[in-house]
Amino acid sequence: MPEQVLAAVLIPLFPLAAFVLAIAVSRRRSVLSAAASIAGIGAAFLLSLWVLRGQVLSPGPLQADIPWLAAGSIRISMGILVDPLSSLMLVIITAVSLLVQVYSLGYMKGDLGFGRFFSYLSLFSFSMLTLVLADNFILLYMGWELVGLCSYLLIGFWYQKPEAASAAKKAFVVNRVGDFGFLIGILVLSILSGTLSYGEATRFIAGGSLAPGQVTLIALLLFCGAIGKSGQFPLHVWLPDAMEGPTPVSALIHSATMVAAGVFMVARLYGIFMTSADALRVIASLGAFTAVFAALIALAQDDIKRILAYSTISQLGYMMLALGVGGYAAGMFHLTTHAAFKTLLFLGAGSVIHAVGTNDIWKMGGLGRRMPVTAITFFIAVLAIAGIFPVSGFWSKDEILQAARASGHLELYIVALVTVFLTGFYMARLFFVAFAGEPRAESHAHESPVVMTVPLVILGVLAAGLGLIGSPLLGQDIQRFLAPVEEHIGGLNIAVLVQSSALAVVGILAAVMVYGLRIVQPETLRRAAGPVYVVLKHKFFIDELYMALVRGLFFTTTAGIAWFDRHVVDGVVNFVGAASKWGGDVVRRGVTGKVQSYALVVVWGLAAALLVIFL
Amino acid sequence: MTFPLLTTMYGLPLLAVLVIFFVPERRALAIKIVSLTASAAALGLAVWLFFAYDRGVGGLQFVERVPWLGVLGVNYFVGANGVNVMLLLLTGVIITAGVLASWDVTYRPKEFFILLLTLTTGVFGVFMAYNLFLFFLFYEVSVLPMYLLIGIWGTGKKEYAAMKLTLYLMAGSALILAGLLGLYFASGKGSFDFDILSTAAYDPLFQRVFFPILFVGFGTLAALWPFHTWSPDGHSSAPTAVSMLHAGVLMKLGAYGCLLVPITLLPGGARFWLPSVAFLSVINIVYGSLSAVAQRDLKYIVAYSSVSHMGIVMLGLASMNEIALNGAVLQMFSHGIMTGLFFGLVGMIYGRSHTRMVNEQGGLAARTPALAAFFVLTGLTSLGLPGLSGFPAELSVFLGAFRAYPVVTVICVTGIVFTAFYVLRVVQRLFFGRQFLAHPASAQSTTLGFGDANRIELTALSLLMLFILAVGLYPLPFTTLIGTAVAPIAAKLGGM
Amino acid sequence: MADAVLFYALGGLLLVSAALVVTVKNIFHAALYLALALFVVAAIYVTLGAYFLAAIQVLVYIGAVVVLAIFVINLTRTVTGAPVTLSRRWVIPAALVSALTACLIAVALLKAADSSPASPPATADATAAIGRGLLGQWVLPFELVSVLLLSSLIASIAIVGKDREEER
Amino acid sequence: MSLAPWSLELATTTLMVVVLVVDVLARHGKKLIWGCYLVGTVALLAIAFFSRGQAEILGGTYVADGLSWIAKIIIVIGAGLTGAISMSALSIREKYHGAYAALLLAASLGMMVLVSSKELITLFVGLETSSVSLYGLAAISKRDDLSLEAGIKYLVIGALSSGLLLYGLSIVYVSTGTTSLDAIRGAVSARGRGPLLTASVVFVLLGVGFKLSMVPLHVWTPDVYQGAPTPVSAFISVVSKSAGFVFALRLLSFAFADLRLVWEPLLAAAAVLTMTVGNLVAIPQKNVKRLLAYSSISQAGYILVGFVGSPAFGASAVMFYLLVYTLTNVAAFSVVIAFSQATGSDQLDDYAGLARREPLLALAFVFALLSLAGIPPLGGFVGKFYLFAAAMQKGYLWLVIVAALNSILSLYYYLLVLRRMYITDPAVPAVPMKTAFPVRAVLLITTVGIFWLGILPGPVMNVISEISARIFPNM
Amino acid sequence: MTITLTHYLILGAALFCLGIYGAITRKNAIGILMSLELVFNAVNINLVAAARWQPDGGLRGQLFALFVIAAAAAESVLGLAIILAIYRRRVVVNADEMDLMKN
Repeated sequence: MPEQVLAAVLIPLFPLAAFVLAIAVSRRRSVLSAAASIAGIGAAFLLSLWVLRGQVLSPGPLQADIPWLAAGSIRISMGILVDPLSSLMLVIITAVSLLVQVYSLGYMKGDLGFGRFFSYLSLFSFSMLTLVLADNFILLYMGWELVGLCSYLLIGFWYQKPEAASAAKKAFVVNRVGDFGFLIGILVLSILSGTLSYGEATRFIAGGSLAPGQVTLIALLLFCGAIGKSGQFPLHVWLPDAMEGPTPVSALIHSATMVAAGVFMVARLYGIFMTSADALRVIASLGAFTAVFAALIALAQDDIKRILAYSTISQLGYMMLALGVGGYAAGMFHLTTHAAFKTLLFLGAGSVIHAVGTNDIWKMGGLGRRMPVTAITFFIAVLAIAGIFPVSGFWSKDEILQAARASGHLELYIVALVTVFLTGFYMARLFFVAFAGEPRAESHAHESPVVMTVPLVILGVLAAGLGLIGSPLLGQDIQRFLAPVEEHIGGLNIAVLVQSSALAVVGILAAVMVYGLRIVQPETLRRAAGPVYVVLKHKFFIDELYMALVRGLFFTTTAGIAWFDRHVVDGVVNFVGAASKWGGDVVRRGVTGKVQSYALVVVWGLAAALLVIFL
Repeated sequence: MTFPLLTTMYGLPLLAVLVIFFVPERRALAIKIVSLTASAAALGLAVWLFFAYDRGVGGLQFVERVPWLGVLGVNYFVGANGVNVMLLLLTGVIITAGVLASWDVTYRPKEFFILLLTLTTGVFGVFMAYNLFLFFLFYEVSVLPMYLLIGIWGTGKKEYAAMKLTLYLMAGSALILAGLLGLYFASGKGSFDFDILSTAAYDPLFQRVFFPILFVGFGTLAALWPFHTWSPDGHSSAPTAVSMLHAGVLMKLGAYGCLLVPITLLPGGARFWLPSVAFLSVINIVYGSLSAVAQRDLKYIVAYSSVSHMGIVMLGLASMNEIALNGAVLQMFSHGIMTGLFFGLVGMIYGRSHTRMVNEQGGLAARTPALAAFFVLTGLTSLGLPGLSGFPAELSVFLGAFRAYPVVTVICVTGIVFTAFYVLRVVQRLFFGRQFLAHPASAQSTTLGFGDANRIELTALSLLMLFILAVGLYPLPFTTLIGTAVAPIAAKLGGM
Repeated sequence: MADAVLFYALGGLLLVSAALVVTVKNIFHAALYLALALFVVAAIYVTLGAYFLAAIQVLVYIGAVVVLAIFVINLTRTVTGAPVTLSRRWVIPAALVSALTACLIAVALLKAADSSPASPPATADATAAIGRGLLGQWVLPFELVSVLLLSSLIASIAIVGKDREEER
Repeated sequence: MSLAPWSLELATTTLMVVVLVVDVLARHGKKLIWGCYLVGTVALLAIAFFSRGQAEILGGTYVADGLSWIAKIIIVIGAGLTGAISMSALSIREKYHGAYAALLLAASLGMMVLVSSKELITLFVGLETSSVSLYGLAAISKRDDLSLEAGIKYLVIGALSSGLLLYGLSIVYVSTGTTSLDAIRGAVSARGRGPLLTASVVFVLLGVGFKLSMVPLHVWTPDVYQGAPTPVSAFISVVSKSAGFVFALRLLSFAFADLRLVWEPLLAAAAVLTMTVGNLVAIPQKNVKRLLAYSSISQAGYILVGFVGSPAFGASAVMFYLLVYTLTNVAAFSVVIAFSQATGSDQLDDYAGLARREPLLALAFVFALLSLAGIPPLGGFVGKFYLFAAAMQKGYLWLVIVAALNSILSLYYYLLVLRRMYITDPAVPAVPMKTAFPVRAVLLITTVGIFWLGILPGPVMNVISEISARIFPNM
Repeated sequence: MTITLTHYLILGAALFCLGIYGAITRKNAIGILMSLELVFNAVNINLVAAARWQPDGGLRGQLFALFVIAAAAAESVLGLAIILAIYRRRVVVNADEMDLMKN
């Protein structure tokens, strides 16, 4: 086994070991839990870097597996696949995890579930690393489900908060809906192609062995999983609610890593998706729609974490759009930069919440002066997400826009541009409302401790500079690394660049006018928007619609079935019992105790028997 | 003569019954220790069997065959193939955990443990008998003690439930009896030995007539829709250990019977009827999980979830190929352990809060973190989370079933969504959120005044969880073992 | 021809008296009609050449059974005085079912009538043969009948015998 | 070793005389009478056991064959066990114990003749001897209105069924001109099924049905079981029924073998009715003896199921079941006797909490009831399996299913008894009861027997199936 | 017109059915017993008549009839004894009042 593979196997095992240790001591020595967890992820991070280095030096898939389940003709192995894509993901995940865990030392300090928190984080790291390393659908699905579990556990971390418990359940169940399609997709694929390994399946499908309709079906079913996990419309509803979890969790799981798993999955199976133009079109359209849809909702939200959540949904839509229009490398590039700046945003938000104890941006204000590190890093992140030259988001977003443009789907490109504008607007709104202006009198906000600010700074640097690895000015290394054979790697398209930058700047300026300089009062704007504001504020009433469906349709159905079971199916059973008793009673009453009646019965029996015989 | 391993396995609980018979009732601890020793020893034998079974050779091993009733062609014939090994292991685990979970039985402990171990004897026997007469004998022995176990130590409308369960299952066994006799005479071999019967060539019409008789007979015990309604009532009224044993092992006994007798012996009938069974199993899975959603009583929820999960077993059986059969057997094992855990946990919760209604208590996790953790893990097993035993089992079933019945399987997979829904809803209501406990009588709620699982409870739970993790993390030894037994069946069915 | 006249006469008388036994209201009268019916049966035995049987019939039935019945009727007089001794409740079903049975038996008999031999063989008095049979092949039932009668007696005595203690 | 075919009958008669003489000489000395009786029945059992063989006497009218051997063993066992439970439990005056014992022996004697005879007249006299003695036994508790009423009902229905049987036999005689079963068998197979023989089958079937408690001849059963002294009920339910079945085997399966097409469907129908009526009416019963009566009606139904099976297989199944049933029902009635002796009650509701009060007695009852329900590993299970197998061999799938479902119905009311004993709390403070030694001994013997026939019935089965193979060769 | 065996058998059948009718409709228990005697006599008519038509002189039929008479007598005696005992205790002779046990 090459050393790289061995290292890759060890990468998820370190956090797993850390998890076991951490959960074991979580109640008595929670500090030890945290230490184990950070040590585990740190080791994994170093190994990941080493593996990435190996891949950079000599790219090429490396594999290893052990048999895991054998039933009939099905042989399922636990196998890993190390290639540029997975090695990049390893580094992203371990890096973000490490930073978030360090940050959590400060953020979660004093919490009763301190040890438990870290053990869950370790479990998450293990699951996520497994997911990206998998070389077959089953292991992918396992990692997929396990990260879902961790998400569930961490959203519901403060389980005594009813909202948290409810949000955790919602997240899991909504994801399950997507996974339903995902699993069916795997089943269909395994039956049609006879394999569960990526490599074989991709070769099989790319080889044209299946009818186009079949490929599209498989691709779309698999995509269902991504819809759920990456919060694409219409299964995006869980992600904003997931913000009930501790903020580091939101940063790690619900922005940078887990929710990107859907994007990763599509990228990982790009060989399959590429075979079906129809599927790609669906992905692109849905991605674009989600991007603008979530951005619109974000305009009207007041909860800092929810705004960020919708922005995450929007950005994930972006990535999907990229993949859908053939921008494989662009999508992954954006995933990478997004991991950096979105984590930064969340950690920054966490820092703010930690300081002011509320999520409502209108209750903040003027924090810039009280929390300079947080404010500055946050501002970098805002620039990044808005796509302002030269921070990271600018480069990756540009790549996506170029890919959309190049694909010929003009409508998608326009939607993407609109999103750029909206993004600039709502992010600026967030920043200016929270950090600018006068501090609230009653606020005693202060800068967070060092363990929290150091990760902020590191992430700030990354958010600012990470884009350079994909910049067309500097050779687009990451694109070449990920997709060495891809024909089109967009160069510098000035037109696109100008259009998007202009829109982003306009968006930000518009927000500054309203929320920063108060040239137009926010209240006025709100009133002007009227019903539009109401719709946006209520997130297009999607949650209400789902609740109505669940209450009206689902619960009615289940209650109906339960009734049917009790009264019809079981009713028949009880009826048989009652009928026996009743029959016994009837015959019993016929037994009069008078010997003449007995004789009569006998003789009737005689007559009946004779009658039967002679007729 | 070699050591009669299998006879010893069911002989141990039987011996314990005889010993307990002579122990005075007031020495409850002695009774419990005897029971625990016997069941743990049986478990030990089962584990040993698991490792000693030669997977390379396959087939029936550890065979004991002694002439018994020559006139009827009945031999004392026990043996174990891969499936038996799994199910014997399951039985050993569940009964050991069950005895531990019954440690707090103080009302008439002597009779309780006598009946419990009698039941165990029967279950062990069924899983090793290879003469159909012997099989049927053990089958009935394992059903009947349930009546008193539920009737005396149960809760709620226990007498109704006990009677319904017993009669319903016995009605199933009436069909089985008719079916077995039919096989005996139709084979023309004059023997009830399974291996001899399986060499007979049965007339196609005979197969079509007798397959449903036998399948429904056994299917009743496996809660095949619409013959499942004994299960919610029975389980909800039964004492903890009995629910564990019943849902954990006895329902498997029905599924095992379906596999052993109608499917293996009447492949022609199987090919004709199993598509209909697949249809019923859809109902089991979806209808079961939807019914579970509407329940408020924890035990009803678990019982309906069992109905749903047994549907997966049935789907696997109905798919006629090795993958699905393998998955079905693995699911039997997995569901057995899982539902044992579920009922054990419900019993422990009930023992503390004295209510099983989901809406009458909440936030228990703060007081009982260990119970909560086990409950969550068990729930996750039930919704098929990877890493836990439910996943490889359900996956194999779905992989296999999809080849046979794609549309049906797609509908069945929706069950995983509904299962997630009700399991997590229960977890949420019961363990999360604000702590409270409503007393139905006084309509007042108080804070919780009880503690977490004690050491004995933890032992029972951990024992079960160990197997859930073992199967979930590394199913290969299990599936290989099962494969040795189901491959010939699949070949006989000519499945894909 | 004379046979026929005799048969119809005796048969008619038998049926009439039997009908009276089962329908007459007074139980005492019924007993008397029973005696008459049994006597007619004995006469029929005679016409069939079963002289020994006829004698036994008269001795045992009329001489013992009917007498005993009349005796018991007298002993239970206080109640039997009541005239209505037929149970109306069962008359119609009983009549129906008896008639039905009779018809069905008759059907069977008439169906089989063709195969029955027309005229009987020459008669020989079977009395001696009966005696030989009772002490030969049928000695076991003959002996057993004594046990039968004995147990009937033992039981009757045990049941009707008066207990002294009881009377005291 | 093989004794003369009449030795058992002679010995029984002798014992009866001895009992009567002791009764007279010892001035109704109860203990002495029962001492003689029990010692005597043990001797009878030895004689019965050793008179296995194949012999014919009296011109083939009387035989000793396997069927009669088994039947006689059952009869003697039944008589012995009944005697044992009678001696302490009988509620009649001491001075009638002699008559009672003599009647028991006379009834047994009659049945012995019944099962051995191959000739209608002998058969009939044997039948009447047993019947009349049983009528007397049923009514013997003369200070009890119920006993007397049971006696008269038993007698009236018995006489009526005798009339039916005799009428059938007279038609047989009319059409075949003979009374020997062998000759009848020959004549039937030569002549085929004419209308007369067909009609006679109906009458004979009903006449036989009286002893079996077959519907519609079951009408007497509940009242007689309830009213008669309990040991007598036990005796009637097991010994008389067993003899009746052997009688039916001889008459139907053997003599009327070629009329099988006529009686088999009738019997199958009767089996269904018998089981179902018995079980249905047993459900609402409140009196334990009445419950057992209806249960024994349904048991007859199960035996009839085996009866319709192929002759050899069916006969061995019937014989085996009768053996089991004898032990089982004696056990059940012994519990009833023990209970009513201690509490004076036969009401089921009074059995509440028996398991707490007298665990062993309750356990014995459980075993008996479960054996009746056909639950393994008790004898009833093997027996019922055997019976149903016999029917199945003939392809009576529907009948087997109906019968098996009927067992479920029966399980219902047996479980209701269990419920009272084990689940319901006693209404009165649970005082331990005193059970007489003989009853306890009988319970022990029968319970051991029930288990023995359930777990190791092999040898018994082998003997029985050999016997029936010889009596019904190549059938 | 010759009298055949069938004539006697018809006569027997008629008597049999009359007896049955009586057994059901008679209220008095003694009456029921008397009706049953008619049944036995019907049987005997069959037997004796059949014996008359047998080529072997009909020994068996007559013997059978003889034993039937004996048995009938024994039954009657016992039946009357029981009726008398019931009468003594309860002053009841009507069979339909002897229904202490029912259902």
